[in-house]
Amino acid sequence: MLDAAFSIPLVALSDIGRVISLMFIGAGLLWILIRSLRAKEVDRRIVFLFIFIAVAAPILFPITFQERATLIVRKVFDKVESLPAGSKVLLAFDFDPAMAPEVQPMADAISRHCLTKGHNVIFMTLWATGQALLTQSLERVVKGEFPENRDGVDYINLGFKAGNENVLNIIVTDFRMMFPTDVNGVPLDSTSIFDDVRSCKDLDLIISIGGGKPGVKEWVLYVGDRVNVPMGAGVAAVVAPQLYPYYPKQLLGLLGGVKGAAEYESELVRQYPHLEERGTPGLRMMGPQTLAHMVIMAFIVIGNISFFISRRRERKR
Amino acid sequence: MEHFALWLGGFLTLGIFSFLYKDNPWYKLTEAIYVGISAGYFVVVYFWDNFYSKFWVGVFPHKRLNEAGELVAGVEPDYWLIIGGVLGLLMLMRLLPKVGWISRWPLAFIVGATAGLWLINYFASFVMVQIQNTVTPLFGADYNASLFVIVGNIVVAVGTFTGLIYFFFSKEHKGAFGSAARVGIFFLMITFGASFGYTVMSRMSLLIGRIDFLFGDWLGMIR
Amino acid sequence: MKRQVPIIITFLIGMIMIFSFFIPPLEGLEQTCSLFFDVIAVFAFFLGGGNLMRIHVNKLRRRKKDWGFSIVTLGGFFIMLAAGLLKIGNPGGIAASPTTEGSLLQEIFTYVFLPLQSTMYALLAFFVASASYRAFRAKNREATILLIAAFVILLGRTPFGMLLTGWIPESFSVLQVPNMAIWIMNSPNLAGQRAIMIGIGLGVISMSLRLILGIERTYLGDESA
Amino acid sequence: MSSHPMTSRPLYFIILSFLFTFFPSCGGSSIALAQAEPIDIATTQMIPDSEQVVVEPVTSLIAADHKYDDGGMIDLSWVPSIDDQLVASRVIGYKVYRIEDEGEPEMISELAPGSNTYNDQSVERGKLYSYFVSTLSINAETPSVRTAPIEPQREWLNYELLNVLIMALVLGGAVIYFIETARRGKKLFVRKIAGLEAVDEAIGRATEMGRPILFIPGILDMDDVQTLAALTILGRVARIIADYDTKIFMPVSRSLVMTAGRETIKASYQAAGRPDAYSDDMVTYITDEQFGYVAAVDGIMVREKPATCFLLGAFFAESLILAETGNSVGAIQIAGTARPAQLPFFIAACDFTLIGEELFAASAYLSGEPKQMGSLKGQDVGKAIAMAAILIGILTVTIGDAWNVEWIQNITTGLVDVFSTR
Repeated sequence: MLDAAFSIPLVALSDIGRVISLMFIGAGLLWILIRSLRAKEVDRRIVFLFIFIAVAAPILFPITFQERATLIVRKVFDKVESLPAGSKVLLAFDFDPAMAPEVQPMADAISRHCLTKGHNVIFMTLWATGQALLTQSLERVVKGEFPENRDGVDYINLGFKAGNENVLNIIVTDFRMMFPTDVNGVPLDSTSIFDDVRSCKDLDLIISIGGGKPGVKEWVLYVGDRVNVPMGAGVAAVVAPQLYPYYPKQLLGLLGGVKGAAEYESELVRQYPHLEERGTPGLRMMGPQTLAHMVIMAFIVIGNISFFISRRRERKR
Repeated sequence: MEHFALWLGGFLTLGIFSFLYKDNPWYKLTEAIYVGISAGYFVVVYFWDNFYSKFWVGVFPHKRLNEAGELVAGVEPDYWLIIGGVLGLLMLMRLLPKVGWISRWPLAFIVGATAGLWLINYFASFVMVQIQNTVTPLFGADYNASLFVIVGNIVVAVGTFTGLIYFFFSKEHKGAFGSAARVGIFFLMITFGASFGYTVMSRMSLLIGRIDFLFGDWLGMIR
Repeated sequence: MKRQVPIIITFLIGMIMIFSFFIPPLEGLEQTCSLFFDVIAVFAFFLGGGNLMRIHVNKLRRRKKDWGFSIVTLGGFFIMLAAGLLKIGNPGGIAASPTTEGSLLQEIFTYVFLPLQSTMYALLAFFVASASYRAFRAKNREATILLIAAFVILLGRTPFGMLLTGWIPESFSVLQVPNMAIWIMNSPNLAGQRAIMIGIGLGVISMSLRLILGIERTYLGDESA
Repeated sequence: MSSHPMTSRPLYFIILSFLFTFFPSCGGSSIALAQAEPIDIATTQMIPDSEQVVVEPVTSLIAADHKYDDGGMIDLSWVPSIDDQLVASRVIGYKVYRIEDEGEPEMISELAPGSNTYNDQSVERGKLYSYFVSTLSINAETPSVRTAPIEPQREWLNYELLNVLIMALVLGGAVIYFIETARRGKKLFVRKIAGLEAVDEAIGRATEMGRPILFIPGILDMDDVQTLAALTILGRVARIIADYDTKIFMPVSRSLVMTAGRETIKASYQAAGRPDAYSDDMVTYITDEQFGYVAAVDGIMVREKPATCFLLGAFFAESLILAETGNSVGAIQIAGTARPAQLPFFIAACDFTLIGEELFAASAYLSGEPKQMGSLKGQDVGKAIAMAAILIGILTVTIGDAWNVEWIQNITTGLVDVFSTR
């Protein structure tokens, strides 16, 4: 039963290393299961070994699991997917380097998705430390993968503005008052992307990615609640539980932690298989996480089986 | 140097991991290194941060050096700090067996300050705030909560209430009271199970980081 | 004198700290006290550091088991002391912060201390696994509940959760495992946390009062308690 | 307050001004209203630009002493300029100026459009301050009128926290009342706490096996209550250990805890009549660093193989590392902490766990003295109050919302006020 879990076409087995390590884990678990059917306890060092392999194998031979997006994530994906080409999407990069490993994969995946669909994307950040990360994503995803897209026409980078929620308070009615120019000093009036965008009201979708303050909560309170523009969000895993109450009314969907990023990536890759080679860091990080979780769950099941068997034997005596 | 640092890092990392198999000289060596340098590091940091920057510079501010290494004057000395210094010296009296008992005075000071401070802070933020937070309408503020939210609200209310019953010391857990306390324990157990499950993922990330170091940075096995 | 003075000190300081919460002119008292504490702690460090040295020197002198490792510990300790107190290799000289980038202290910190620290921390991943294997067993009703809650959350954080329950229609999406995990975190978990926190608050009040009123005095070395 | 013409001002202004003219110390604070004094200062110079955008000034500027502080804050509030609008606003922000003791105006803050309050936290008692706020357009600055000078006031009691004080006194009173009742000889019932019932057995087991007992008081210093709780428990435990003549070993990560731990164990041995059996080596300092300490304690556990481990106090991520290692050497483990995040790990890996409140109650429970037990009963009064408040609060807020009954809503408001902390 347990090794069956690993032979479901969950995994794209293409590499011998993967096959061997997965077979090792599967066969090992089976062996332990048989042993525990004879009511033998597993030495903790064997548990340690399994965890080590479960984490190391997917790192050495990248294993990605096919995630299926939960509703809360798919809502965001479907929104981006259903908007007509040329829609105006605002992406806020409200995070710092400490949070980046968790949320930057989301930001990249969403940017990639928007540009693939031909949306016009407006990038900005409320975090001084987010500026560098925004530039990073811009160089890598926007300029690197979509060289044909033109700055000011297909996308624009407004950069960082100090003032936290006050910035939101203003752009909700007028972008140009807070951002007379984009990050390069080009006046907004001279960019075609801002031709018919005066305030946040004129956007088609706002996605806030962050995990601190100012962040998603501020975007909801100062912008989302005041204008009738759908809002999506991506946050670090620890913050996610505090934001669930906003879903589905104030937030149309929410991506939480590496798992949220991985779910979005998987949905994206399923829709646009050619994007897979562009990198799926969320899915890649989920590999070891998932395998380790599965090993732990397998051990919990095995532990309980051996517990029940030994208890039954005791009763028989 | 870079190369040496990587190999040192690998050596120490494996030294700690070897403990998982069993205690061994390699682990003992890494442990000895770790204890020695970490204790030394903290002495140094405490000395400069607490003794020098807070105490010495506070009492003798003219001794302060600025970034450029010049003496800066003009800050008022804080003579209150001397009380702290005296208490600290009393602590050292332990080294003299005859008057060692006097070291209880600074201990008494610390215990009094800690007890008083935390008494009121825990009361305000652990008791008052939590009670206040629990008082929310069961059917949502604007009366349009979904069924699941309502169930959730009721669960929070019942769980907090029965959880408190579990902690009652002066009543035996018998009869209806006992059943309520049992419900309380169930809630506590859900809490513990859920928090445990929730943390597993972040703990795995730490290991992923170390294995990334071992196979990637150190051995260069990851592209 | 030996017995009464410490109890009086505890009582007075404790009472002052409690009431300073309500008296604005005393609002800085908390910081002052923690400053005092820091200073006392530095002096106490002579006792702690002294103890560390004494133990290892004794081990060395008496050639106790594993005495060789004591040399390593003492060596590491003194190297750090020298590096930090004399600020060896500090690009900013003696006036700079001891932890300046490039100083010997900081180099050792980065290349020796940090790998050790993060590896020790990473051991948790293994222990989380062995603890869940051992502890999550349906021994009785409480343990079963613990097991189920943990299992749902674990399942909710893997693709497995969605795979098993993804067929449940949208209108009942709450029954899908990942959503159930969210619900558990937000409702019963919150209730348990609150009950624990209120209990802790009350426990601290009662214990602190026992200390301040001198009913609890074992820590003072008062043998009559 | 000055007697400037106020006819053009709203009625409440006049009333307020009168109030503060005749009762300047009313409510322990004073309010300075903006005076209609024209001011000309260097900062208001207009840029000689043909297309200068002149905006209206802010109105109704009020500077008031911040209530219930030590006299270190002044609160400003105003009505924003009428040109400060959500759409097509000509206002790009505000500047707050302060004049100290009739000196030169000094710009203290720049604020975004839409702002209408500011807290000046850099004032001192004994000085007079007056303020004005100027409205900024793209190329001009329009100052408001100046407030009358105001001096920040110190208050001796924070009335906003009066409810906290009263509740604290009620709870503290309950604890003391039951301590006194118990002291006078009234028998008070306290239920069994499993983790503490096991202490005797755990120590006895170590004695039988001839192996030591390990006591870990958490990794925080004496300035944390959990460490204090651990030490009070240590006092009781060490007393039993001394009676049994078993070995106790206590590695610590803080020098002060080492000192306090030695005092505690020594006293317990003296109380047991065995001062000669005590040695300072029972308590050793290792290192202040969290994981360095853990590395060493793990080593101690596998080498000394303690029969019993006490893990009581403040623990962080190391909780599980210690508990699992202790378990692997076959020790009976009694753990306890008030950190909710670490409790699950202790529950999973230890034999007995003192959950939160039980940690603080433990030493009273172990002492068996009536007066200590009385304090536990006092705690229960607090729990009863909390439960009643939660029950009444949820019922009234739900019913009050549902049927919009005003008096029920008032109960809710009152209840929430009683438990508010600011």
